[in-house]
Amino acid sequence: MYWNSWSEFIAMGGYGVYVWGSFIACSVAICMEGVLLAHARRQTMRQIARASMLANLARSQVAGLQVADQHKASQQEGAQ
Amino acid sequence: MTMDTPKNKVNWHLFHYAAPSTFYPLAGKAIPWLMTLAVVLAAIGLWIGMAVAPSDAQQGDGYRIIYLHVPSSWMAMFIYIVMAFWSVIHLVWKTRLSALMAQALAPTGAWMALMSLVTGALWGKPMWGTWWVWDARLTSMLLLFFLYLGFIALTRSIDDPDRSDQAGSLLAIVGVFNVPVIYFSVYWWNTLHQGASVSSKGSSMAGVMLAAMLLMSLAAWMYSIAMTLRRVRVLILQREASTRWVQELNIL
Amino acid sequence: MGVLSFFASVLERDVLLAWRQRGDVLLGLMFFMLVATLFPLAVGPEPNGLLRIGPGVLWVAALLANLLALPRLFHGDWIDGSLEQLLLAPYPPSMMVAAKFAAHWLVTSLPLALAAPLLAIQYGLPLAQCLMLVASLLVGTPIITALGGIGAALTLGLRQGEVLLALLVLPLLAPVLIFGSGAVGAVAAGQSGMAELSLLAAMACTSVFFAPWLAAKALRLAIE
Amino acid sequence: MLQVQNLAAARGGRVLFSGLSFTLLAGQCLHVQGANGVGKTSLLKMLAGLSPSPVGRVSWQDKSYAEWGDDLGAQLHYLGHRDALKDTLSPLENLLIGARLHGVRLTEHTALQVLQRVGLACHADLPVRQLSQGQKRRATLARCLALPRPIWIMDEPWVGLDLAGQAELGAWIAAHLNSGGIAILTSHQLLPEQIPSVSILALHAPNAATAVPEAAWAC
Repeated sequence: MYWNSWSEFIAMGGYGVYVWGSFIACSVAICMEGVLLAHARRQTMRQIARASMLANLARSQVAGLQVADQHKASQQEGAQ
Repeated sequence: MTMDTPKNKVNWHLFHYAAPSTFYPLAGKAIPWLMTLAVVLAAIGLWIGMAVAPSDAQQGDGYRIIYLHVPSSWMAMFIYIVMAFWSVIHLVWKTRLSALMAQALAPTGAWMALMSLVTGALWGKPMWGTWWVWDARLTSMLLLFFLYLGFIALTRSIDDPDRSDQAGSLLAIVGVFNVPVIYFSVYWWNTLHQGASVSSKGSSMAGVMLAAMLLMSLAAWMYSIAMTLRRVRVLILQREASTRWVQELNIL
Repeated sequence: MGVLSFFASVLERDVLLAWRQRGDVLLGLMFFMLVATLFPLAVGPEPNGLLRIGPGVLWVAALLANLLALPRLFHGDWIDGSLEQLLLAPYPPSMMVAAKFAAHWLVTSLPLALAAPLLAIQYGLPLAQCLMLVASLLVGTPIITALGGIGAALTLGLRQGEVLLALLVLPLLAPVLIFGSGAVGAVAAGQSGMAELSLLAAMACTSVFFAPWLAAKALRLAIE
Repeated sequence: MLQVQNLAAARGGRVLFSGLSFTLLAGQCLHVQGANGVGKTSLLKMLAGLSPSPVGRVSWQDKSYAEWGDDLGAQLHYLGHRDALKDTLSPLENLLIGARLHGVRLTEHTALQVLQRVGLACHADLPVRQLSQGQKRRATLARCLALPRPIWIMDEPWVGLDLAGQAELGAWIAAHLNSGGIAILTSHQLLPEQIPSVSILALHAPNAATAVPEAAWAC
């Protein structure tokens, strides 16, 4: 262990500001990258959920029309 | 005249290789391992570099920023070359996943270049007295940073995925041939105006310092791979949003 | 009709089109002169100061003036659909692109290079530096047109394509600026300046050789 | 004889059409129909060789487009939505330059004759920007008449033409087909009757509701 006390370690031979400053800068950059990526992932997941929901909606709407047609057809037969 | 109306079933026989649906979970499994490896290597490297290694004869303890500055600079340059490698594969074999790898690498490369610039400036302040030093390495790193931003801006501003992939690949290839030219011209320009600036690498590195630096470089490498895989998974999800395997994935 | 006469007909077509809109060339020149006259206002008029920054300022102004004209390289043809006809011509598309680069260089970069001595006098550059400035511009601007042409093809039709073009191409053009102004600086320092000029010429040859093929590939993307 | 086998196209990751195969013999005309955005223009650009067709094979005279390479341009005329005319040049100059780019050196006399046939003789020296939409369309068609090419690919050629113009265009296409040429047209109206042997290709959008089965792609 090169340093013999914590305070000396923090002071880093007078260059503490710059050494720990660059550490803080790098950790901020790494965290920012992680946060931005997680945000992008969440947004994509939400997009996919909406896309599949809309697709189901379209499918059910089409299915709904067919059901309505059959219903109308059966009514006409009943009426004749 | 023989004619059959187009069917909906897609059998793109040309592309029946490992599809993203197999690559996606594979990458998912690898990421935790890579991240833990990066953290472990970084911890050991920093422990050796910060606590065990002696201070430098000329620069005192300020030199310890080297354990952050040099790995990030190496990674920034290395990532650009890997990006160009994936771009060549994309242009030659039209494999879409390789273009996505190039686009996933770019932000990590840009962050590495930014970290290199910031740590370089913080290192320059105690050594040369000013925040920004027109040192050859820092200046070429700044230009590399702009190259990364240009690549990201180009690929993000084109909506059509096929065009953005190919345009990005072309730019990466043009860029990679220009990076050495930029480095050479900046070095030449630097020596012309300021005379040979004392290069800190001249002082022979003590074995301990070198070990710490290599460990930190490996950690940076693992970290970059992990982040790239995470980002390529997001890009795959975006590109494949309309396919069934993605929607089923999402429902699980 | 051989490939070279195809090259000549595309070159002639573009020069004729540029001639019909002669105003654009003057616009480029005026922009160059304006930028060059702004610096003394900012830096102060004392002669030895201007003498020192002269080559660099004139080179930056010429670079920006060229950059300003680059988007028009393909935009005009892309808008009215004639770019598709050009790509459909039965000749290699890189030859067409090379002809368009040559026409663009003739119409934009050549006048700038020839007008540079006028501005050099503003900065009090001696004759030797003026000549080297023109020489370095003549040798350097093909690189700007070549690499910028690739950027123009890549950003064709994009929102804010011009700004993106500058972001893509300027880092790649840093060496051109360094060696261009370096050549004039070397002459100012009494050396011959041929070292920088030959490096510039080497870069010009390689970029002019490879750029048309790359730009043609990029154009094909923009057409789809 | 133009032969298309198993052609497929995707725009922005979305499949427009796939498994498209047809054959066109000399003198036949293909009328491509379909709603907007169903991929008609993409199909035409593929047939013109402007955009690549990675999946499927398109061959003309039993030579695939890849083998034709750049010479394919000498085999076809492509008329897109926009007339490929330079506004600052006159129809005469546009025609002469357009021909030279295709390797044909027209004399001014023959060019004026073609313009006369198209009905632009009196406007021959007027810059194109001063012409009406219909006249611009005629100036573009002049190039098709001036340079005989076996394949005509036209994207909604009748747009912007007056009644007389539409009839004339129908006659020109009929003449082209009768002389053994091939035409591939898109149009939202029915083709004029005088165009012989028209076959319909109806492109319909893949059912939007169904998720696209896994588009296999190379790793």
